[in-house]
Amino acid sequence: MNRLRVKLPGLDLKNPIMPASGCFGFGGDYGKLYDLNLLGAIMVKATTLEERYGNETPRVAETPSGMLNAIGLQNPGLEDVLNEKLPKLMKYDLPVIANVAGSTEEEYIEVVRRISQAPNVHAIELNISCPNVKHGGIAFGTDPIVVERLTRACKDVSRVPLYVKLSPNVTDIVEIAKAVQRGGADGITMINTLLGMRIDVKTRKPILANLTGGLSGPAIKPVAVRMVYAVSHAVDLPIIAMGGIKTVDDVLEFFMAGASAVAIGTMNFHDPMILPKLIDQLPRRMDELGISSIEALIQSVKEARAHE
Amino acid sequence: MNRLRVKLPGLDLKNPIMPASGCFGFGGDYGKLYDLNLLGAIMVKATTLEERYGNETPRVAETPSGMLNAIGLQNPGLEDVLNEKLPKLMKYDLPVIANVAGSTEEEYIEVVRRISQAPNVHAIELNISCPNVKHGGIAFGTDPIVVERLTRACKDVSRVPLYVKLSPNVTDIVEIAKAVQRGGADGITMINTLLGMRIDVKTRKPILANLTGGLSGPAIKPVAVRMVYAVSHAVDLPIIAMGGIKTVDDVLEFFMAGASAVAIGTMNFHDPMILPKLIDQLPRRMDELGISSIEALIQSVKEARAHE
Amino acid sequence: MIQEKQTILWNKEVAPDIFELTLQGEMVDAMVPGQFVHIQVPREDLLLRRPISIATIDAETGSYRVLIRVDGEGTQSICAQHAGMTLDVLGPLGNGFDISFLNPKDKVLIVGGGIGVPPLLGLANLLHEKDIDMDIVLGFQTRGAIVYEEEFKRLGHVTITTDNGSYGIHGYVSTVIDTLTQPYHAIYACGPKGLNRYINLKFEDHPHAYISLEERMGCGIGACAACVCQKRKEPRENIKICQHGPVFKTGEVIV
Amino acid sequence: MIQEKQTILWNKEVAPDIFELTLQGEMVDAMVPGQFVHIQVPREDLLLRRPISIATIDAETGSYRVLIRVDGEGTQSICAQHAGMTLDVLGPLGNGFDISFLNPKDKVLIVGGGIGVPPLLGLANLLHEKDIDMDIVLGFQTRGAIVYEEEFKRLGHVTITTDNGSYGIHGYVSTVIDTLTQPYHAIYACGPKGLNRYINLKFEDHPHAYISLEERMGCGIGACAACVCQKRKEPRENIKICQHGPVFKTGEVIV
Ligand SMILES: Cc1cc2nc3c(=O)[nH]c(=O)nc-3n(C[C@H](O)[C@H](O)[C@H](O)COP(=O)(O)OP(=O)(O)OC[C@H]3O[C@@H](n4cnc5c(N)ncnc54)[C@H](O)[C@@H]3O)c2cc1C
Ligand SMILES: Cc1cc2nc3c(=O)[nH]c(=O)nc-3n(C[C@H](O)[C@H](O)[C@H](O)COP(=O)(O)OP(=O)(O)OC[C@H]3O[C@@H](n4cnc5c(N)ncnc54)[C@H](O)[C@@H]3O)c2cc1C
Ligand SMILES: Cc1cc2nc3c(=O)[nH]c(=O)nc-3n(C[C@H](O)[C@H](O)[C@H](O)COP(=O)(O)O)c2cc1C
Ligand SMILES: Cc1cc2nc3c(=O)[nH]c(=O)nc-3n(C[C@H](O)[C@H](O)[C@H](O)COP(=O)(O)O)c2cc1C
Ligand code: FES
Ligand code: FES
Repeated sequence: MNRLRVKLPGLDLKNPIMPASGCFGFGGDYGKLYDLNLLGAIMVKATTLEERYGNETPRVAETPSGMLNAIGLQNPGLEDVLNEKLPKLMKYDLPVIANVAGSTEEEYIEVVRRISQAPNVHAIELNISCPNVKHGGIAFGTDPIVVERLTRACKDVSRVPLYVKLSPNVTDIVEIAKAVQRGGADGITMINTLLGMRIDVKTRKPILANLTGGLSGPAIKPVAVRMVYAVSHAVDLPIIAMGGIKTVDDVLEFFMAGASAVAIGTMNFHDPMILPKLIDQLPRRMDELGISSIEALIQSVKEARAHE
Repeated sequence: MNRLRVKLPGLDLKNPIMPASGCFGFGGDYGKLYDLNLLGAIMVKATTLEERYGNETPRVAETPSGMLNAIGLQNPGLEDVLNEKLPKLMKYDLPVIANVAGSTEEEYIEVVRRISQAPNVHAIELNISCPNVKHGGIAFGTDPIVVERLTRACKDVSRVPLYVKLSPNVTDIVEIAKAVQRGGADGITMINTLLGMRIDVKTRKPILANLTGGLSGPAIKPVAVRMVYAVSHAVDLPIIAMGGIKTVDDVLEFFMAGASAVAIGTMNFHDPMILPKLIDQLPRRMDELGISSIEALIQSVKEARAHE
Repeated sequence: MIQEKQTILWNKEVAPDIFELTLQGEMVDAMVPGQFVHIQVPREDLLLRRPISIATIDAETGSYRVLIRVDGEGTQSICAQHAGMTLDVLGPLGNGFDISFLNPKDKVLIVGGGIGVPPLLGLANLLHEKDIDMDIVLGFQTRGAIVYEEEFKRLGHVTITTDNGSYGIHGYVSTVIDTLTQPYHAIYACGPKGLNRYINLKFEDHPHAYISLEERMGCGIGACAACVCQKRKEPRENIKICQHGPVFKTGEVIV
Repeated sequence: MIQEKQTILWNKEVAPDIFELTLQGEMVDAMVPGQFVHIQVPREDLLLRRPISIATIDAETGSYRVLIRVDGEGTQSICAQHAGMTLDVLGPLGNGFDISFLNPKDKVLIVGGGIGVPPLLGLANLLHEKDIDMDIVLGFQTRGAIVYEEEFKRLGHVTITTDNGSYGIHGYVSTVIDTLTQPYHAIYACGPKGLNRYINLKFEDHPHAYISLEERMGCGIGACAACVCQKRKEPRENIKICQHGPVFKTGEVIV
């Protein structure tokens, strides 16, 4: 028996650890550092209908235990992703979770419809929460009515299970999660980045060309844990959790908060070997903490809640 | 001329640096470490009408470049603050900013009315945003209509200028800031803590007895800077800014974001001498960056915006 | 109370994951046993200081010893510092043990558990100078975790218990203490919550029984209200352990 | 491309706030001049690695030199590490300078500015081995900031400029380059944005003119799209500096 195995809608994961969208491209050169088959899955960079050039540079800035990014959804567009990027990942035994973004409901629907037909795409991650896109991105993620409708529309056209990615930049994330559930999603991924800014005291101007950017990394972990905890109490959907994971204890902390799998973003930049390291360390730490399997842990968290 | 002097409603500050509410008690034993007269002002711990015992312990937890707290507004109540705590601060030449909290509008009004009459209270900081209080605290800070009404009601009874402290746990902080302005406040203080959680992987339970707590410290600085930047663009009130300040460059970053004074919370715990150190370092760093005075910096940031 | 950089004169792992550090600084002059220091973690991402009890005080060299158990990232980072390096220390903090009422030849019971043992050694040193008679009961999890046995043996009559029976008496300190009949002029205890709670109840009415408490701390100096415990008697009141403790009379607070 | 702990063999401040480090590691075998390494900051709260150009490569000892200017907290922390300590390094990254087309006695112009000078020394070493003739123009802010003058003098004809005229020719490198008439088989430049932009335009149509660019980076290996620059010609395209650069042909991208 594989103690690390987790089954989620559309995803039969050999382990519950994967790279987060946008932090791993479509594999980038990480495949030169280690065998990508080690990963539980791969969440690839957001795809839009047409090519996007993204924001001006600088696109990243450093913050205490975190970073800001304002990449701005740069991507080669749906056609290129379907014809070039996704086929390159076919050589791996690696379920792809396709991150989909758009400026209009129609764009979302079209991208979901077509990308969900790609042979190695096992699930969709609907990015309704990217804080760096001017055209509506933020509005999509913060209004429960819009979220529900968009979720349903995308679910209707998707050939594979649909996960919706939640933004933390809202007063009440539970309300959004409930809208996602009503819309018929198969799962939730959370959290995306917190809106932030850094100003260079020498130039007196924001460091990012886009002025603001998304805060990620360990700095936001407590916010992510709190939101995963709240959402997993309120809706009945599996959660793939992310937000500042750095250590194997962070991984387990998210499971205890209610997650069913985790993704790692920013820390790949700090330590490009972090994913294989965590996957390697996980069973040992589970032994120390008396956790027989990840599925058992997920189950026991659920049961503990039933008695709360 | 004092290069560090800043004049704000009710506050003629010898320098723009002060301790943030709840991180300095009513001076605590900091007065044993250095002369509190060095400070620009002091933001004291939240006062409620009756004594509050606060939450169970543990009340604090550590997070990457930050901490969580769930003190729960423990305070000896208005009478004791008026008769015992505030008089003890009389021996200093130190404007007191009294942080006021409550469970009901009536409680807020009563505390503001009476505490604003204390001789050394130069301003009120309305804490409508404490995330650790069950009774309504969070609702007060997130609904613009409630915020506007509460602000006006408190302003009406206050003998001294009224500052309202904003919560970052909202979808649109600018909307709240505008409500504060409409309510007639004299200034804004921001930000309070972000809602967060930590789970102990050994016990599988949240570390804080209160489950969730408020995240503070350098981790949240980019969120605070972004919000100060946004609010200072949208309303015409002076801002006393806080959120993760650790270095003299952080202090200046907040001025460049649009602040008119700053407060330091969490970092007092890390380095109890941080306030006098920053006050000491500020003029030197201003020299390096060609800043003649803090008032001039505030002015130049305003002017640069006029040309944006 | 001051904040200063202190030089590490000595750092040695004296038991698995337990390090003894000798620190040198000005504040040593003001220290009394039972007080603690608040040590900054030498890691930029960990902001909260770690409260650590003063074990023994050496006025002559202006140094003191602490015993630190590596429990998490902060204590690990502190214990990884080598002799010659410095630590940023705030202290001395808290009230310390009251011994003013004791006279030579008085009988005292000292009860320690695990990492609560170190501050009792400084206390025992002082009591020994005052020519006090000591019964010392120390509980540890296992044989490997035992510290300062020899030092204590020079100062009084020592009984060791281990939870797993690998050394001394099998069981908790209560196994021993429940058999003691001798009246003591004073009782001083420091250990895990269970031990403190036991002493707090057992010697509730003893006029000079003391326990030393632990709680997660922020400021360490009475400003943030992180570290409170509740008074036992009405009117209800919260007491700050960092400022009015960590040593309390039994029966004074709820453990 | 690998990630490894490298030992610091040498660390010295060679000019105010400019440190020369010699690092030893396996990846040295794979290095070519113009590539860079991505160095982890030895501070837990700073997550992003710092891209630093490989200056010179010593295959024999399996080591290479870098020159780092302390600009902020990260470079400060890196440069504060002593010889004997290790750094976590990812590399070698990027493409490096193309010299494959050059023949002995070819004439080459090398243009460096400030902290852009170091990678050109490694290049010049290689060109020297190939018996290439070099005109080397190096610009610095002031006399104090000059680095590697002696080393370059052994390899070619060196002209130094300083912005403030405190040494060599008063002015930017353009002051000198605008007076050069000799045709060069290749031109290699690395420096601040202004210098790169100047070379990019001045030698826009030169078939073998190269500039090395800088941009803020995340991953350093083509995954995050932080470090892009835009292709000069249509169709519009963004190129990742970390992966397809940092060396570009003039006229290829917009600086
Ligand atoms: C007055 C006092 C005296 C103490 N004396 C000693 C001593 O002499 N030797 C010794 O080894 N330990 C002592 N402790 C316990 C010691 O402070 C904790 O073990 C230590 O803070 C844990 O830090 P960490 O980095 O290992 O764990 P982490 O889990 O990384 O700590 C995270 C946060 O929780 C706090 N924390 C975790 N456990 C405790 C605890 N048991 N008590 C208080 N705070 C905690 C930490 O201070 C930190 O703020 C004392 C505690 C107090 C309150
Ligand atoms: C390909 C390449 C090669 C380089 N080679 C060298 C070299 O050989 N020697 C040298 O001294 N410097 C070199 N630099 C510049 C060096 O990377 C920056 O000076 C350094 O990253 C700044 O870090 P800091 O900690 O001093 O500043 P901080 O302000 O603390 O840096 C904060 C963040 O901004 C980034 N950043 C700040 N300035 C720059 C910059 N100019 N370029 C890229 N990122 C920046 C940092 O990497 C970090 O992510 C090179 C840059 C690139 C892109
Ligand atoms: C450089 C960068 C690019 C990102 N791009 C995307 C994206 O395209 N789509 C998306 O849904 N999230 C994107 N994210 C958010 C991450 O997937 C993740 O939700 C977030 O960074 C929190 O995880 P972390 O703290 O582990 O990085 C990006 C994050 C970073 C740092
Ligand atoms: C232990 C603690 C207690 C606090 N208590 C209060 C309070 O009573 N009232 C209030 O308005 N803010 C309170 N705050 C919030 C701070 O005043 C400040 O807004 C926040 O911590 C961000 O600043 P910092 O990052 O510098 O700590 C508290 C913060 C901490 C850490
Ligand atoms: S730790 Fe702040 S009051 Fe005790
Ligand atoms: S730094 Fe990530 S793509 Fe270049």
